[in-house]
Amino acid sequence: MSEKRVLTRGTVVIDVDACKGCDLCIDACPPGVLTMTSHELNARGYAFPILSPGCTGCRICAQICPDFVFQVYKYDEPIELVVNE
Amino acid sequence: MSEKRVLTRGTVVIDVDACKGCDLCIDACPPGVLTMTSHELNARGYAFPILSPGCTGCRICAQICPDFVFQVYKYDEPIELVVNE
Amino acid sequence: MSMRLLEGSEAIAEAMVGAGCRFFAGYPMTPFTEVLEHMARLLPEAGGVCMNAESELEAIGMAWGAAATGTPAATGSTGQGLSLMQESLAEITLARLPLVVLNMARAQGDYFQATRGGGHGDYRHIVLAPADVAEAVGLVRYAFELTFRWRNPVLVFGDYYLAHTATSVDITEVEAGERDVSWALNGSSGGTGSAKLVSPLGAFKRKNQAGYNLADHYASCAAATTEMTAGVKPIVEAEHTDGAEVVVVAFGTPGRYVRAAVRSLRADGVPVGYVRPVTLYPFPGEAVARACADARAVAVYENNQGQMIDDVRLSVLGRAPVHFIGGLSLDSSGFGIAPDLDVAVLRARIEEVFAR
Amino acid sequence: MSMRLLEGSEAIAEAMVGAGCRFFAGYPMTPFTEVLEHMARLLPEAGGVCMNAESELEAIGMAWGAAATGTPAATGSTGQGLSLMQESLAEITLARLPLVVLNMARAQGDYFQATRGGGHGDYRHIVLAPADVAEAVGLVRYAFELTFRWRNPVLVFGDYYLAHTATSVDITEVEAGERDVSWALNGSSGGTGSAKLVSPLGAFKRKNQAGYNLADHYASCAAATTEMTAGVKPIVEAEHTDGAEVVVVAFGTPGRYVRAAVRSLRADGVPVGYVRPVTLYPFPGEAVARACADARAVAVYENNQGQMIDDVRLSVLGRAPVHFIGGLSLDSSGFGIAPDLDVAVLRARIEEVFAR
Amino acid sequence: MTEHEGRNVVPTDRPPEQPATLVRDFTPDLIDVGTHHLCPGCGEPVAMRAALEAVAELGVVQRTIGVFGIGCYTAFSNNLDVEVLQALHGRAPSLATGVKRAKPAAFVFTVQGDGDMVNEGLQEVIHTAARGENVTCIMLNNGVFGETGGHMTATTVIGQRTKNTLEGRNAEDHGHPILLANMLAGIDGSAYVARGAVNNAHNVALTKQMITAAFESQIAGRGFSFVEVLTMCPTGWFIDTTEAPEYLADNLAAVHQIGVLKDVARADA
Amino acid sequence: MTEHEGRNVVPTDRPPEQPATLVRDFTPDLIDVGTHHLCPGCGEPVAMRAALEAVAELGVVQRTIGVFGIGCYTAFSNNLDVEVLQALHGRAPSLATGVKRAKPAAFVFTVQGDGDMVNEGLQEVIHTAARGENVTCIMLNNGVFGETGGHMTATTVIGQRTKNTLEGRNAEDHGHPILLANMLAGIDGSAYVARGAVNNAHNVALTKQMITAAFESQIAGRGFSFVEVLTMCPTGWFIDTTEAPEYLADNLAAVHQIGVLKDVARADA
Amino acid sequence: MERELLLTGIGGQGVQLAARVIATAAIAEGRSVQMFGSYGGMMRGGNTDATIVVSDARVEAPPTVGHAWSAIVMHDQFAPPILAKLIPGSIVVVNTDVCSSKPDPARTTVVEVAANEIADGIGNRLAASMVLTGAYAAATGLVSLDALAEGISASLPSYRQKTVDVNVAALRAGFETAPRDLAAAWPAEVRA
Amino acid sequence: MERELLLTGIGGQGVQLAARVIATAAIAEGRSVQMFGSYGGMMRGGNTDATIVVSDARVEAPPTVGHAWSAIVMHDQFAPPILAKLIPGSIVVVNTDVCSSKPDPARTTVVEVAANEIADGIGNRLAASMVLTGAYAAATGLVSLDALAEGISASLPSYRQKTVDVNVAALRAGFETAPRDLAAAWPAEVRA
Ligand SMILES: Cc1ncc(C[n+]2csc(CCOP(=O)(O)OP(=O)(O)O)c2C)c(N)n1
Ligand SMILES: Cc1ncc(C[n+]2csc(CCOP(=O)(O)OP(=O)(O)O)c2C)c(N)n1
Ligand code: SF4
Ligand code: SF4
Ligand code: SF4
Ligand code: SF4
Ligand code: SF4
Ligand code: SF4
Ligand SMILES: [Mg+2]
Ligand SMILES: [Mg+2]
Repeated sequence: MSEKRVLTRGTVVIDVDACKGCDLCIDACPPGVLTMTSHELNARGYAFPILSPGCTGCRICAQICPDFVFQVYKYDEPIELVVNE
Repeated sequence: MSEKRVLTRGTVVIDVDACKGCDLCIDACPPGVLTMTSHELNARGYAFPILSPGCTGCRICAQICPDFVFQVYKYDEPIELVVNE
Repeated sequence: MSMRLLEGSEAIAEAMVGAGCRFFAGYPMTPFTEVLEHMARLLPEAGGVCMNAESELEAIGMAWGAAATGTPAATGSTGQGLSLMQESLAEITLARLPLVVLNMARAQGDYFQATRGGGHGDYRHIVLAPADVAEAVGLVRYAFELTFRWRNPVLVFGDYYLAHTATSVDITEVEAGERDVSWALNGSSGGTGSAKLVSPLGAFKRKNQAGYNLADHYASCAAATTEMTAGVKPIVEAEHTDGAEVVVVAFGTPGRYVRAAVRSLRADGVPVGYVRPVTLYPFPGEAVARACADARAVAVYENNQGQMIDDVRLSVLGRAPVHFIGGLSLDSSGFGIAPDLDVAVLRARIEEVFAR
Repeated sequence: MSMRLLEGSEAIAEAMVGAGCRFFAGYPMTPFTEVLEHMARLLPEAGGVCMNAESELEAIGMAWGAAATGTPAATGSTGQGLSLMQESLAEITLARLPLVVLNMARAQGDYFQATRGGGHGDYRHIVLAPADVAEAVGLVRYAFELTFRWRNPVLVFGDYYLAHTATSVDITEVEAGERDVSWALNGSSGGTGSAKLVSPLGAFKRKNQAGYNLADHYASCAAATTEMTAGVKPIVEAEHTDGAEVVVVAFGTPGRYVRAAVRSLRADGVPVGYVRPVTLYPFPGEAVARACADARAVAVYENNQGQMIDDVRLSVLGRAPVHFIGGLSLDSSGFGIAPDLDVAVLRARIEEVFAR
Repeated sequence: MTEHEGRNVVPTDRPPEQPATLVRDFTPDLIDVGTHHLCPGCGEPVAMRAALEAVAELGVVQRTIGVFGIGCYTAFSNNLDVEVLQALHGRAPSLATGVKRAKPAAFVFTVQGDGDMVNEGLQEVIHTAARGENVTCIMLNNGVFGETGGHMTATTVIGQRTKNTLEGRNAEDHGHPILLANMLAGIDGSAYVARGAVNNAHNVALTKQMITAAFESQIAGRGFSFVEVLTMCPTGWFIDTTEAPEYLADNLAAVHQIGVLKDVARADA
Repeated sequence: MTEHEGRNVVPTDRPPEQPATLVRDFTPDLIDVGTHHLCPGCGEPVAMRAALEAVAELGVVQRTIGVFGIGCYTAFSNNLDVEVLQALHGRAPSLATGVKRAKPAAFVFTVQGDGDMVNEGLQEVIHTAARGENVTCIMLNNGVFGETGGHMTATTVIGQRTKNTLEGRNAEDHGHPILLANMLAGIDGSAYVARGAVNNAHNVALTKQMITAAFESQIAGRGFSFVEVLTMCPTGWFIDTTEAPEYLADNLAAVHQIGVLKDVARADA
Repeated sequence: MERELLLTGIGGQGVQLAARVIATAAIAEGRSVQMFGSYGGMMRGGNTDATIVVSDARVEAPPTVGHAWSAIVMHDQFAPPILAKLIPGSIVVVNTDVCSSKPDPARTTVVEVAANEIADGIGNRLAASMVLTGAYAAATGLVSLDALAEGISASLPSYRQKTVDVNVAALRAGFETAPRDLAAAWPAEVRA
Repeated sequence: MERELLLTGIGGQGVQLAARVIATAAIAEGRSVQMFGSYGGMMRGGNTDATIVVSDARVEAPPTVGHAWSAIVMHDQFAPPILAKLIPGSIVVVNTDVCSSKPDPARTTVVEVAANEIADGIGNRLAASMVLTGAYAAATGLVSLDALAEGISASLPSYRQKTVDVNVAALRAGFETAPRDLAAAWPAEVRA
């Protein structure tokens, strides 16, 4: 397992329980930093997205999500986040 | 009053009582040989066309008449008819 | 009071505009066309809008839209055109909108359609059936009052005679009562967190609850219908019913022929009475029953195969036999001239009832 | 006999095709959609045509066209869609065409529309109301027989339960009787001097007489309706009516709940009976009256605000009070699940009638 | 020669005495009625005749079913010697669809007016066209509801006189006309679309050719075919019968232009 | 960072702790309901949001009346913070006409589906356009009746999967699609006509521009405006949610092409 | 009290105009009026009838009546059913130029007017109906000559206003030819 | 004689499939059957119920019944109204892996089956409903195991035929776990 530092310009807040697990955000996210949970389900019984470091704050997930799940933030200064791979 | 001889190639049979006096045939007849009665009315109360010599048998009156009033004949040989003017 | 000679169609149009109607939509069909033409002339002068809708479906839709804004609105047609409007007429009722609807009918075959509602589901329209032009003027005004009071469509059931008979009538404008239109749309409640909704599926926004609850909404509409049915005063015209051995029931224009026949029989000493429901819904069942209280037989004349007779039987409930003396009567044009509408013919039919 | 587990919608479709139906047109609306889907699957295999019409107006028009060729045809919808079809339904009757029409209704609010005809004018449809899938299969077959016999549309009045209940049924094809289609169009009578006409305005060409004579035509249609009304055998199901102090009347699926409640009360010794009209038009008035002959009170359950109760009152004609124990009952979806349809609820309501 | 109102005129109450040949029997043989009730100068009977002549000439008389809408032309539905199915106002294309699907061997055409087809029944004709239904629809377009007294329809051209627009239709108040033939030509599913007129003998002949071509298209199974025919309605236009042909040319035909708009048979060739 | 299913992920249950700015409040503020009932991956909510954002941004919230048809989108008619008039299936344009004529100051738009507008209500929208009615109609086009289970509509493109056409629509059996926007663009009376889609973020943004332009056209009183929005319906297309955006592009948008079809404001300029 | 007047003629004779003029005049004199016209199809020369009821109170008679107090017969063709409705003591004005059938003199007072001839004299055959109307007014007093004269302009559409004068002249001519108050419509107490 | 069976669970558990398999099997054994399923909206995890009535004659019970002889409970959430309908002498099969609520043992014989666990063992959690169905058949004899096994393929749409084997295996496993004829559905004279 190695550590990686990822430059991250933005982040999202996810209303997990509103998600219906359609995966549209996953495919749409340009840096591919959204992935679906594989076991965990929300209150409605759906998998939902989780965010890895590297979000650019591009808003595309918020634009495409049919369930209005996302709020998008831009960090005032880009930050670096550490991941174990 | 003078006599005139008019070359006449065709003639029409008019179902006078079917006529509704619309005058369409009058305007349409190329040689202008159809005219409306001015006093006489048919059984329905309409003026109707009368034929002066000079019909060419062109069928236009039959084509335009909304009341299917005309039958058109062509003389096998053109004839001359006499009119007093 | 200023009397003018107006054909029924014109008088009805004048009465509508006088009652505050400011939106009308219709599609031509004899004898409704005549009303439409007068509305097209009158409404723009009165600051209203008359739409020559492209079909009856569109006419009722336009009227629905205008009604939703609280604008006093009306539409109508001739029976057949109303058939096309039934889906909307049913649902406008569920949307709880005021709307006056004219049926300038051909004969009287649309009684069931009018009083039972030809559409789907449980709804009722108030139905008013004038017998002459002057009464039509009064009832049209009353229709606007009722429709706003109950937020329920009101149908005025006319016919060819009504449209085409010219009469000296007074169509002076009357003061309309206060009309509560707080429910109506104009856009202004948007963004307040409680924007209005006018819908046949629900009466208010269910914030944060997805979708409609039809069970609740239909139950509340049903309650409103019940209240309305109980609240609208039934109206009849009755004459010579005291001690009448036979009472004849008729509505609309035929009522006038029946009345004339009854008068003529009474003049000859025949103990016959006459009652004419003016409100067809709510049906004046008690008044009809009262009028028939002394009768050993009841006769119903309708210019159809027998429709109102159900309501008469439901009123009399077996206390006297109810005979049908009507029947469809039309001239060959089908527009609504009824050869049977003849005082002598009616006298004879009534006499037959006595003979039974 | 071969039993299959079929949902009502599928069984009805199979029964139609088995009865010879070769043309169907419809527009989706729950729970009619289900029937349409099955017809779309079955008809092509049977050499017939199923049209996914672009709207209900077009569906009824297509069915009209096919019916005019003598092809056994059907269409339908759910109440609301039938509202849109009312103009055509009225006039198809005047054109004297056979046509089977399904109303896969939501609840029972369309009783008036079905039995009085929601359209204009004087016309009637034969109305059959099955209470379960097996009965539906039988009545659908019977509907085709009746519609050709009387050249009059026949309406089959179903509901959500009927569409969605799966049952073991036998849908073996039955031999249809001879059907006279000499009136039907196929083009071949053209140029003979007496080409056929199928029209709501007249039944035959009036050679050399311009235009239609509506008075004559409507009179002959009215005569046909009268004959049909007298000729169609009214059908009821009745149980425990002998000596019953209270008789409960219900139609369609609710009839089965009422029957269960009545049986359960009888098991407890309560003298209650049950009668279910199967033909809603002609209404089995005499049979209902007979079933109620001993009753000191009659109760009517309908899943609506009270419509068939008029016909029950017209049958009983005051000989016993007629109480309404129904009411609109729907779940929030509005599709037709009725919370009140519960044997315990119905038992309690019937017991209340005894207590009055 | 004979005398008539003091003038010397040709007798027209009997066939000529001199040797002569009947040009053609102009009594339309599939129209039963001698005297119909349409107004003087109406264009609709002329169009009806053209359609029925085409039926006769194409030899489909014994498999023809005509489906009629509701308008003044309805007067003919009762008086033709071909089978007729009378539809309601606006609904003929759906009935025609039902007929054709149930009896594919039948030759099926509708006769409708502009009020019937472009007002009440616009949706039905468009859907029928898009479905590529193998029927022919004929629209008699006079820009008015003739039957109810001459009101504006959805095809009334800007400037046209109607009962609602005695000063002429204007777009501001009354909206714009729909050019149905053009719309239908733009739809996949239509095979032949044309617009004719009956305001003069030349156009009558042209219209008959169009109707014939549309019918042939159906016979060849190419899909939906459509002929619009501009017809005079002096009554609804509130003008003299003699002015009507020119009024048609100057107003209706200036917008609803005469011609063949689509012919897939030719496009293929 | 936080742990999730054994992975190191960014916490998304709360606003970031580091200094950051909300890009925009993406909770559509005129949509009341948090959790609607439409299917996973449905495109309709995305289109709804675009329309309501446009209403808010144009400052017409307090004079807006939205008129809704019947389809899956009807779920929203009950949950918006603008006034709503719920119409029947197909009838919204006529209701919108009545509203606009009665209250000319109101800002009026309809929301309808392809089933609602091109099947049941085709006639109404065409007449409304021809009338030049100063309202905006928005059509959510997924080529199916989503609500009733995914059947073919009059816009379903050749080859498209629907419940009736699991092998794909074919013209022979099922007729041809109607390209409504193109048809409306061809009508005098329409001022602005465009077709967008919501299958990717770019198209979502484009669609919102189109809706904004249509609304501006109404505000300027130019007449009828129309925006068609192609939306995903994975349920009715019987495909996975993730396949739907591309399916839309390859099928629906290949026929119903995205773009501005008419803009009289630009034509004038 | 109600007074019925039936008019009959054939299309184009001006029956409906005459009815309208009489109705308008009666209203101007404070009467209640009801008028129902019917046309037998749209062919020229077809039946055209009108029923007028004038009353000093609200009119109660139906649109078409079973019996009538008076009639104006402009043409024979459709007259018989009209004449059959006349009550004893009734009065009828007949256009002798086109009518030959005579009503029963025992029940009905007949006023004969050569209306076409008189109208021709005035220069417009189409004004014959006004001649008969004038004669009717003279003989019955149902409405006054002045009220009728006023009523003409109100009853004609704008594009026919140029015919007002000739119509008024015809009215007066008709009034002059007929005997005064042959059958008085109103008893003294309800005179206008 | 009629035997009622109520099934309850949440969306996705296979309640409707189980109902269909049982109904199909009963028909194959010559019974009359009626089955009505209801779904509580279209959300995942929503209510899903089914009512089956099996009879040796034509079924007369309404689509939903007021009392029932048996039940299969796949999930607790919507079980209470179902359990309340059980008559004395009834029998209920419960998925103990997700259900805790216990029916009244005085009225009802309870068969507890760890259906999820057993299904997991077979390799498909989604087959749990078949495990319960097998157990129900064992305990009641309403339908035979063989008829059920046959019914599975007939009840699955074509695109799900590949799951036939695992479902049949689950059915047999359930049948094995439960006691035989705990409450016999049919008296001897109506046995299939
Ligand atoms: C549903 C319905 N609405 C209205 C009418 C009344 N109506 C009869 S004919 C007609 C107009 C016909 O117009 P068009 O089709 O253009 O024929 P035209 O009379 O001009 O020949 C109308 C509106 C009707 N018959 N049915
Ligand atoms: C008159 C009528 N017919 C049928 C229906 C049933 N129905 C409800 S929604 C719908 C289809 C809606 O399709 P569309 O407008 O494309 O919306 P979508 O569901 O695809 O969003 C239908 C046919 C109805 N509500 N009313
Ligand atoms: S804002 Fe852009 S980068 Fe960030 S999660 Fe959303 S789509 Fe991905
Ligand atoms: S697009 Fe929205 S609903 Fe779909 S998976 Fe992503 S967050 Fe969930
Ligand atoms: S045939 Fe030709 S020339 Fe002869 S009358 Fe007719 S139009 Fe005139
Ligand atoms: S065109 Fe025909 S109807 Fe018209 S005037 Fe000539 S003959 Fe008579
Ligand atoms: S009104 Fe017009 S269309 Fe109708 S018959 Fe008269 S002229 Fe012809
Ligand atoms: S059926 Fe289609 S349109 Fe309807 S909610 Fe589901 S995905 Fe959306
Ligand atoms: Mg026209
Ligand atoms: Mg759709």
